[in-house]
Amino acid sequence: MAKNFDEWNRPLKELEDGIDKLKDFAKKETNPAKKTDLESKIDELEKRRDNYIEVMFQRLGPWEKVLVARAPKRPYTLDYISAIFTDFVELQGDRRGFTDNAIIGGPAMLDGKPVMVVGHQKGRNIQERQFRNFGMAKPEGYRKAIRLFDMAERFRMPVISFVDTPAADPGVESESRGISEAIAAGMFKMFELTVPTVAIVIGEGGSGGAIGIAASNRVLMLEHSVYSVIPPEGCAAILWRMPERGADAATALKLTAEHALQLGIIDEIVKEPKGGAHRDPLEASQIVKSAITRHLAELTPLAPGEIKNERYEKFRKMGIFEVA
Amino acid sequence: MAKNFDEWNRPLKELEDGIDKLKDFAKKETNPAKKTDLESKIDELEKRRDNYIEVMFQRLGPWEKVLVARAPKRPYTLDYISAIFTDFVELQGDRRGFTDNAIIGGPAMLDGKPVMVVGHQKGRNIQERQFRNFGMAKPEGYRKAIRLFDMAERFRMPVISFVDTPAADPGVESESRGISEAIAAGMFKMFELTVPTVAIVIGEGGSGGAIGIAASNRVLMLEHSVYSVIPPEGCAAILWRMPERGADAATALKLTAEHALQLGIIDEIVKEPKGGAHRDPLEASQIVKSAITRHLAELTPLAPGEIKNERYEKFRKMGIFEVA
Amino acid sequence: MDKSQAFLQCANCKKILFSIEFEQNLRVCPHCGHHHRLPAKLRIDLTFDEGSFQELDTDLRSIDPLSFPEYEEKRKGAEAKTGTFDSIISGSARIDDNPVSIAVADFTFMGGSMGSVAGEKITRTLERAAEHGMPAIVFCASGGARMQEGLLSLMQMAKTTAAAARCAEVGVPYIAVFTDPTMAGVLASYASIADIIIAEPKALVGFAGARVAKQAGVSKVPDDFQTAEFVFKHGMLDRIVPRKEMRSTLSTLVKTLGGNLRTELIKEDVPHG
Amino acid sequence: MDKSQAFLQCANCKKILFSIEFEQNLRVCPHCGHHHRLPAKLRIDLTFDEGSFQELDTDLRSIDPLSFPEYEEKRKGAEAKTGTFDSIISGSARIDDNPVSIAVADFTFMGGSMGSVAGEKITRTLERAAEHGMPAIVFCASGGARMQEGLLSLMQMAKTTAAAARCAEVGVPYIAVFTDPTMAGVLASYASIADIIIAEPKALVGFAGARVAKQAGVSKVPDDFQTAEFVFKHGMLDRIVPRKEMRSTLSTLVKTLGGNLRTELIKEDVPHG
Ligand SMILES: [Zn+2]
Ligand SMILES: [Zn+2]
Repeated sequence: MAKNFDEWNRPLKELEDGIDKLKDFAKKETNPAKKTDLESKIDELEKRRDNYIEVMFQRLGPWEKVLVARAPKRPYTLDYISAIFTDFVELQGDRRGFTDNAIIGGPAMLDGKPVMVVGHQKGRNIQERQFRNFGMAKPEGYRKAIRLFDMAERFRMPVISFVDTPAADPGVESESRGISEAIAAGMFKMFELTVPTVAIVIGEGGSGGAIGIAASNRVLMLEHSVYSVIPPEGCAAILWRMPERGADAATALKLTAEHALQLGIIDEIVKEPKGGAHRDPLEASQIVKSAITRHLAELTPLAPGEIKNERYEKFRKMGIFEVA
Repeated sequence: MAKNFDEWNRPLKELEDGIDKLKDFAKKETNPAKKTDLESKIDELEKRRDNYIEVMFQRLGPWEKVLVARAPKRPYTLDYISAIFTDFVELQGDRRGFTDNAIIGGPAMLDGKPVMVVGHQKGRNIQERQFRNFGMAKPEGYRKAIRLFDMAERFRMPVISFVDTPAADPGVESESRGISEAIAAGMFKMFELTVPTVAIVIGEGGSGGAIGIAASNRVLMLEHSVYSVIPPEGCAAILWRMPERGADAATALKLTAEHALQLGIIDEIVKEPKGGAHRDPLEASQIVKSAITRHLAELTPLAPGEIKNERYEKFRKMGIFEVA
Repeated sequence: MDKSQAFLQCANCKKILFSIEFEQNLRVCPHCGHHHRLPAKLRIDLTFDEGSFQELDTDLRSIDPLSFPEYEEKRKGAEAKTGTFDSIISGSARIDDNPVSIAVADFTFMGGSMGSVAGEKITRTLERAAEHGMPAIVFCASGGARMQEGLLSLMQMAKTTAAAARCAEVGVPYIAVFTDPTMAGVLASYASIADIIIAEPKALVGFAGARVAKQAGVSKVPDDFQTAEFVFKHGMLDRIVPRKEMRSTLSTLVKTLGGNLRTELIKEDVPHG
Repeated sequence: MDKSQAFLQCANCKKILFSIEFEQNLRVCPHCGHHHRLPAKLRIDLTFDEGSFQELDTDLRSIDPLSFPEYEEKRKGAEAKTGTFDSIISGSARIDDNPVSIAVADFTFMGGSMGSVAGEKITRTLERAAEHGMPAIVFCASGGARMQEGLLSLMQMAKTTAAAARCAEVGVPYIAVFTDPTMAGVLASYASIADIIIAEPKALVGFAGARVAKQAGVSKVPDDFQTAEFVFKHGMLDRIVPRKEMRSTLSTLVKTLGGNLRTELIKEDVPHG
């Protein structure tokens, strides 16, 4: 089992590097016959690549989904925001003494209509990752989100949440400022809202850290994202005391979009471009945008009280048990 | 000018110590004639004492009011709570990472009816004073109060505030957690309430630190309490760069209950027992209780919206200016 | 601890205790004050008016929707050991004559973990409170969400929180009591958004379990980390209440905070015994 | 700084600046980026649509209700110096065509202190916003409450906060901009409870003025204490926005947050020019 995306993706990467090299040769080649030869070789390799991607992504296993969901080039919240909305102004601060950079948000326009956007934000390089605390929000992140939810309610703006976190921050600072309360209060506030709310899991939907901003009227998942009650490594550590058995835990946890849909947890699986969102972030954004606007269009005509009730009833039904 | 209450009170204290000594002698005295003699001496001194108190308290100057308001034996919030209410349960915590001991509060019963009580709390000895931060609340104090205000609104309980603080805490910690925001948010929340609110200044009504829990439908002041936009010493420091000219500043600031009533800031002056509340805390509590219940009785029949509007209109009128 | 024995040993201070004395002291060690865990039924007996408890939701049974490894066996084992069907007992009771909607967690049932059934019982407890205008009291004791039910467990966090929001909306007080331990997915949902939060002394209270935290690289922690005392100092609790004062504290709070309910909201069809 | 001179010196970096360049750069030092204070009228010109400002509340005059030592003289001096009657200019304007209710503080008038008149103008600004469904924008610059008006000044904190609560109640956005300095009674009232709070770089922002804090025994403070940057780090600001981006930032926020107002709430009798 591959440990991370890059390891898992290596064969494809090597194939593509090969194609790039041949293209370089072809560009420089002056002999027409050799050039044609190279070009047909490139064609063939590109077909092989497409085929490889086709096969590779046709039935990703749960652990492979985890790897793809964590892919370093996968589009993050700010990528979607810049592609989907206009007039985004990031707002900050919990107004209680702290700031957080793992949850971001602010008002924006979606096709000319005001919305409030909130989401986890990961970093791409080492400095960014540290700045974003690897997408693990502290209490102040959820408290900032709550402030934005309040504003959304006050100014009648729908709320769009982008979910992408391994988990909430588990450190001493977070415990001492009440990370549990912050997550619970995030959900609590979301259930009080009378404006439409739509959440989409774009990468990792990590446990309480995710649901704290995702108790929405509609919850969508990107095709290759994952949503889980516990990170697979943590589950493996508890179950078998072997964090390295994350792949087995991923299978047991049923953390894929297909499972979430079957279990009645999410409303829709949003297809990704061929080979995953990271291969075409702009196309991915357009698909995400159209899914969001479609769900908003369904919710917007409802009265405020109905919007709130619809959300309650949706979550009220969750759970599977027998009545003796 | 006396610097503090004990210095100002010394002549009275000496007189009373003398009376106590004579009483001791009288108790031990076996000779009936001498005993009678001592007793008449005591009588005379007690008359002198009563007369002294009468004169002393007939027209306390502003600075004397400051001294009395700060008297170490003056009843504090918890003294009033234990005398006026039953079933008080102190609630704590701002639910954001911090606790405060300079503002206390919780639900209680007032003549069998539920109320929410909030107030500043000072300490009487050095440990207590430090524990209570000299009655100077940090942001978490106001945030706890806001939590209690929220509960009062939710459970339809009138709010009673006891005001007794030199000022809000001005330290680095308080600045870094947003003491200004906390005070503003306290007032903001009070203006949102639709339950009756009554505040009473029992000692020092110190500036923003006071108004943060005193934006109430009715604001009362004990006869010898003070209420000021800035501590007199701070005012003197700014005006004359001489903090020791607090007495002059006290005069200039017009911080007595009489002035507050004249300026339309408060609704009623609550009389204190002869010689000040500290001479008879239980009687003081009974007077305070009857004032509170009287005002609550006026407010309780109003509809929630009226209660809120009445409060708005009351504060809306405050301010004195000319229209050209 | 086996009640049939005349003596037992305190797990905290290791001193030998007289069983009868220990029971009379509500299972609080008379030497060190350690609050030993209580079975749910005993907790109910000690807290609410005698004979007032009426259990509800007794027909709910967990199943194994994910076919999760060993879940069936573990749950069957817990059922056999505890004689109950899940980690929450719910119903109605009275405290000094005031009706309350209650739920009490049993840590001995799979670490008090919250799956679909526990979440449903908490939700119904809070919904009954909201509907009938009775204050809700929930005794928490849990390691967190039940990972064997995967996302379904995670969603119980949202569902129970939504029910708590209903209580708030209709003005019904909701009191949570944190007993040892109150952790993770339970702490991060219905437990932490109660109006009033009380803890028993020294109860373990925290978000990240030791193994998960270690996995995430958390190392040096304060001595009192994740104790009720730590959490109180950090503003997350209203009070730490010793067991012998718990009943009277809850009763007073029900009386004051629920004081305006009794005359206005309570309906005739309150489901209590 | 005297505009009539061709050159002037930056108070911060001491470098010599070309007056025309300095003005074109919105009085931000081209060398060190220091944001020099702006007179209220110039601020309005730089921020809102040309010619759109209509001043209101011009007939309010402070008096001396406490007969406070030297208040009359100080106020008369400030009037003579500034040519205005108090520390706040209020009215209506447009920003990229969207109507807004605005107030702008002038620090040169008695340190921007808030007495009865300033409090009344802020209150009317927020009330007009609430009544007519226009976003409110308030530029703050103040040392705090005006102690020469005693308790009347303290009550302006409550009054202005009440008006802000009205905006929140009817769903009208309220944006505060902290310019150098925003302190004490102003910070602890209407300034801090705006929906959106923006500051200019390096603006002094704090509760306790240096002399008051010293009097209270506060000594060692961090290097950036009470700067916009300190306050931002501590979660009290949404953004620090350089002067040249202020107009566009405010305009975008008015457009998004006020987006649903324009169609629903705005009435015909909006008092703008
Ligand atoms: Zn023991
Ligand atoms: Zn410069």
